[in-house]
Amino acid sequence: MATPASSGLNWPSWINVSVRELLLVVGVIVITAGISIGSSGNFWAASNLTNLMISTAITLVPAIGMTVIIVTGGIDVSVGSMLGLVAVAGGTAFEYGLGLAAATPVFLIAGAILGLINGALITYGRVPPVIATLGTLSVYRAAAFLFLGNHWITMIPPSVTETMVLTQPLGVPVAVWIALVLLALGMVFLARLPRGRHIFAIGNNENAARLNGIPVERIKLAAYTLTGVLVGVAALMSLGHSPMVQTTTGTGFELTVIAAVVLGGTELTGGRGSLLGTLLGAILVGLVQNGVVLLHIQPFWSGVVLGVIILVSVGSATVRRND
Amino acid sequence: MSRHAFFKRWAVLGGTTLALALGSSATWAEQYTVGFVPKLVGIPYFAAMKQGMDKAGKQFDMKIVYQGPSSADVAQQVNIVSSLINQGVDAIGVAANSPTAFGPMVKKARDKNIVFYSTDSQVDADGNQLRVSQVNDKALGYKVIDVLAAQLKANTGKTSGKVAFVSGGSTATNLNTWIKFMKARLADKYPDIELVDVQYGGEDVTKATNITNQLISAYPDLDGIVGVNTTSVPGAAQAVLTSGKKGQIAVTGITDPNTIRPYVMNGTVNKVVLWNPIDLGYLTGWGVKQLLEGKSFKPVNDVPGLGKVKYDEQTKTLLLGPPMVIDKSNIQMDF
Amino acid sequence: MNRIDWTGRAPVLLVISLITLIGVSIGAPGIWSTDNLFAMGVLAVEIGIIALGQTFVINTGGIDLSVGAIFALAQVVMGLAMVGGVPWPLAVMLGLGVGVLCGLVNGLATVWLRVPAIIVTLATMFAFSGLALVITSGIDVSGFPEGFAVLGQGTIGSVPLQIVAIYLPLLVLLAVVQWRTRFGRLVHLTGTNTLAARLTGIRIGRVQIATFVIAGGLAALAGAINASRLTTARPDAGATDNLISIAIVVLGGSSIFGGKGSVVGTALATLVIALVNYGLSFNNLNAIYQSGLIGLILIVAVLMQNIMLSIQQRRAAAT
Amino acid sequence: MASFELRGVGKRFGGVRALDDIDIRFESGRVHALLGENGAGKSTLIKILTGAVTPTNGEIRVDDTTVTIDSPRRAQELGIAAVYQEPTVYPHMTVRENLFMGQELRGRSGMLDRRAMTAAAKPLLARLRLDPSILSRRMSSLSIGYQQLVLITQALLRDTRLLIFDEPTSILSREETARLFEIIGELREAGTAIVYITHRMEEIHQIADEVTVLTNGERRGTYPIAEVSTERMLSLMTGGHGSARDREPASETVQRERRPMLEVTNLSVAGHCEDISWQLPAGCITGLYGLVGSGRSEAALALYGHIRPSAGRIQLDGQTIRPRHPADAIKLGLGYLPEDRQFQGVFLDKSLEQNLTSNTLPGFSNVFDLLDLAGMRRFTTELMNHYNIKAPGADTSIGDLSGGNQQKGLFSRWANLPLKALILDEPTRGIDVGAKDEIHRFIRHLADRGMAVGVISSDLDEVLAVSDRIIVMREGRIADTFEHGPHSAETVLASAIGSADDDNRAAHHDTTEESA
Repeated sequence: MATPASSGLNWPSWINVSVRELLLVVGVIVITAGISIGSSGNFWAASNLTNLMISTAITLVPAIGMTVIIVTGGIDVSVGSMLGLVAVAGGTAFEYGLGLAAATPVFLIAGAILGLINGALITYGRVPPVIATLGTLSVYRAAAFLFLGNHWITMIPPSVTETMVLTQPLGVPVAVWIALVLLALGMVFLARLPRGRHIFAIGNNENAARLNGIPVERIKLAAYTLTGVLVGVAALMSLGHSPMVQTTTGTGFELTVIAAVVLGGTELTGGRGSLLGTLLGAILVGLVQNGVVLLHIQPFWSGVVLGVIILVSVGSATVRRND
Repeated sequence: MSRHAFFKRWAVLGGTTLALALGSSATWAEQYTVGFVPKLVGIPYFAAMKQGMDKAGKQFDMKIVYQGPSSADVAQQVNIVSSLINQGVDAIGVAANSPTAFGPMVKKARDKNIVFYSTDSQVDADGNQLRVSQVNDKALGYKVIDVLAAQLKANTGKTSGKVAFVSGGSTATNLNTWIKFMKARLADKYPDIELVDVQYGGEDVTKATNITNQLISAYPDLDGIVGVNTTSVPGAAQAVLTSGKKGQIAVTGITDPNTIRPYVMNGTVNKVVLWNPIDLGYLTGWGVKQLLEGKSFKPVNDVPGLGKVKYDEQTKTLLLGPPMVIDKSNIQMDF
Repeated sequence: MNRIDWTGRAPVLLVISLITLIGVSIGAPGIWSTDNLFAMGVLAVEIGIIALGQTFVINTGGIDLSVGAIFALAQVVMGLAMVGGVPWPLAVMLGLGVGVLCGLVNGLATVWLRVPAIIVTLATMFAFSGLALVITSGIDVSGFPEGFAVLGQGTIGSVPLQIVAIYLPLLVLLAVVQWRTRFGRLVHLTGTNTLAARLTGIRIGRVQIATFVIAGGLAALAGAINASRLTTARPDAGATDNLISIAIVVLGGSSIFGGKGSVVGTALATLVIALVNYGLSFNNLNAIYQSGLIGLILIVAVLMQNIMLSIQQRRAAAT
Repeated sequence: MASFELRGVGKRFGGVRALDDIDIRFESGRVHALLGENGAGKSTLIKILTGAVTPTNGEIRVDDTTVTIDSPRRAQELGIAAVYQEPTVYPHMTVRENLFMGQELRGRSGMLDRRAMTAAAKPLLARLRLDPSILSRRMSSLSIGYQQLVLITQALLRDTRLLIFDEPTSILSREETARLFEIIGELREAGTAIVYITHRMEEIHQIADEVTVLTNGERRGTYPIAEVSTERMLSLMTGGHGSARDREPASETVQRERRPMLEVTNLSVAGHCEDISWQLPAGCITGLYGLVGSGRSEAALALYGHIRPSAGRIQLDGQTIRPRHPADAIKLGLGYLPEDRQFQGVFLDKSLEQNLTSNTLPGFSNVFDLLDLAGMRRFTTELMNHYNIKAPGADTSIGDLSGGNQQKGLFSRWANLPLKALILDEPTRGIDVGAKDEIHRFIRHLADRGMAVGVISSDLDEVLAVSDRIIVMREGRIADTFEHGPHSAETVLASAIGSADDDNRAAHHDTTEESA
């Protein structure tokens, strides 16, 4: 082979992955320490931790699906608009007087439908993932405008906030527990179940996967649909966090999610990635966005810092690869 | 894919385009057509303004064209204005996302004898023939601070403490003007109230919530938060609510009843300040009609349905009136 | 040859524009005036220039998510320079320099770090737009010298200057670069098969860096025209241009995987997008329908191409 | 007794007939060899059997029942598996995962049961003499030869009743090949039907029970192996225009002054080859023979500036060079034709003209970087004529050409440059006999022009046929150098595979220095 093969050391795969994750852990610790000192300890205020945890959870949940999609070699840039449209659907359900329990399926089903549309375009329509979801990014947003018009949904029942944010078993909000449970399920699924390994197989070598009888199209379709469902979950959480639906809800959210996954070491070329990394990536993104105000600086810096962190992170991965 | 499906796709696409195009085909009657470009569409505040303009349109026989960008983007606004000019409307107005970006468009409109006006958020250009202002910026800024001070006093028993502002877009002129006057009022009348930070959350309630949360953590002894635009007040209120500081941190600002209602009802927010955007739209409609008919404004005008409205000759500004305080008693207003 | 691929997306695009054209003209017959054409052109020029740069990046197999951020950063830099007293031509050069520099950063990071361009430019998108906000404290810059207005408001005869004096010459130049120069060849060869290109002695790194520099410089140029037209430089400008420029390039027949596409196709797609935007706007339809429709067109165009391909294959199989 | 039968099966791609009404029957307990040039329809046949393509017409019968194989999954269910020439693997996943992909063993909880999989794989690995420890290694850390063996293991693991080998030995060592034949023998005893596709006549006589010859999508005939001679098969296959094997080895006339042109001293590439020293004399073809994974290509790529050597000195025409990029190497007069045509060589949807001029563009551009398109066209047409590249025109996409014509195109790209030394990596891999002969002739012309030519090949026949001298590499080191003269295939092979004791290696190694 012409490309330099992996180093002669041949470490088992899990050690290789954990180097990246170790670096991320170090990054998280350093930034946390920096913010704690810079904010003279205010970082550790309960309300800040809750806020940080909730926003990380909102990023993390769709990022689980995004990791799966990226591992198959795809991408979904429409999650921001999806979140908006799902919130519109769910918010409308609330307006019709449905309670949290009754409205939850609306969020999940709406997410599933939108994800399914993405997946169908990509698998059966053979539209490249970036293009398909770039298209649905604007279509879903337009749909949200169409349904909502000039109206904002403000009458979200307080029970949403109550359940998602204010109920805190062991000091951790329910939304975060949900995210952690989903993450754990995802990790077990990806590492221990045949279907999970098939997802990696598709990203490694789609044709070989087909030859091995793996239903590539069905799995991809499922991955996009799953991401839609997870976006539904995130939409519900985000209504608990800030109970209002605007036509612009979720704008730019896709970038946060993709940044978290990329920071977590999942490679956009597919076939390699880890949910643990995604968790760390989501925390890192959350920290950066959280830190700026605590450090009493303008939020404009968060973009610069985030950009530099992504570059340093992927750059250090390259340096390690070369060693 | 079958041939049938092939044609169906075309039919759908073509149908959509045609339907969109035909559905709005303009009728060029002998009435004045007035264009209005809000900062952005899809938000209740400008929908309320549109309601008022439509009312004026019906009353004064004008056709109102309401068209705006999907985000508060001045480049998109300019594009829309350019299209309106070429459509040959009789008057064009904007609620400007940036005061300086319309200069060339104002000139172009004036060259074609199209009336140009601005409302809600003004345009800095010589050719701008009318500014319709919701309130005196100074009065509004002062009022908000007065409400805040009263609230602080109610909470802590004294008019002192630490406050923070959460604004919308950092580039929005009207918001920045109000912040300026709010700061001035603090310095003049309430030297014991310390402004610790000004942060920007855009037109996005989630961002406003996050930023307020962080403000609360960054300044553990914060006593009050002022939201400067419609989304930051509910965002701030939500953050105060979830951090369990209801009653400890005073939340007020500039927002509309529909948006803030849940927080007024649950007591997180007592009072906010606004004007009536429906009236603002109506006043704008009336003012434009006067210009179109070549009438000039008097220092005090009798506007049907609104009463006396002041006009400042020097800045060509119609002023709706004093700011309005919204609390539990009048929260049921629908805008 | 790198001509427009007439078996590909081009016919679909033509049909779409024809339908739009008919729909728009029925809706508002008044649209057929030179004023409207020029207004449409002015609208198309800025995103069109960005898309031209994006074409080169995509044709080498990359992608640039940061063009919108460069657009903003370059315009605020030149804006601040002008407000600070720098003569406007110099300030424009400075802005273009910033664009080129940003492109260089993108290119070097992509080549040196050997990381997919989409990640690098995602990072630099955050960084560049953050920088634009930081240096302006988030506030618009205005108050430019008279002369600067020529870029975005000048006319030649009655035709807007940026159409005849900037965009069209640029298009011709880049078309020549793409079809007739060695560099144009290298772009397409690199995009078709990067490894083969390297082994055949093409310095693919330099080609990639050059395309990012072109994209950066052109984004800055578009930023200058935009700032001149609006007499305002905004740190948050161009946020949607990243994705729209990619959509335009793909609509214009370029393969998102590289190696296929032409600037003329991109120009054609720009025209369609401008037509849809302006046409709907002229019919008083909200901007959100415009972007929704563009998304729809993008999906349908690629879908249609796939469907036509499979019909072709089936027909070929049947004979 | 299982049987797999095609009755009148045909396949068209567009207007092209890939396979024409084939009748063929594979039976359990028999090894059925398929013989044919590239494009003869062998791969289409495999694809039909494995469900990758559906036939346009005809009938497939398994155990005398008509079946439709519409998906790879269905093929698997019918017990059909294939081991392909190019390993189709999951590079970032472990060998265990590769082995069991799509057929994972689960524990009671439904989760993957690694221990059970290891247990199931171990006996098979042992049969292939593979160490069980490779189960946890990443596939990408294995050489291509190993990857191939893993794939054979994979086919064995599945309940396969019809096993297709698509030129499996082209990248295996002789030892591995012998092992494979043993395994094929065992499988045949156990009742598996085996289809064996190869170019190598000697292998057919070694293991096949019957042979079917295909040309142009048609079946030429099926013969019991005892009834058909190598010559007969060759003439059926080629329609009688001979093969590389029939050619005389290089003549003595070209052995002139032999000025060393490209000299490599103590070259190492981390993880691939170590301490390699050899030289390519001007006007001479040097065969670089070694098994895949012996570090040949990496050494060449390091010379060529594509990868960084970890140590060593390279001298071209007496001057020490240090190319950091292939472009540097070309400028210095050193060329390299890569081994993997599809991934490293061609620009697939681009025209012949774009492909053939890709490394001569500076010569066609003026100060404004403008290209002389007419000149390039002329140049391409000349190359096409000179190197007998059969294509409708210079505008034809290279992807539409046969493998042989593609390879001739790539070859012409290098042959026309004013190079001092050229290394050709597997210049005739996977192309038909006719084109192979032509390329061998062209290589000879290059040497006659005074160029130093190195031919890397794992095809011993090719090395013997084309080279003036042969360097043998083994496990990343130089094993032997054979100077011009009749080289017996036996000695060269023995050297490449190596004897058990490594002590000899140093002695072999010194040979290079002596010849320098």
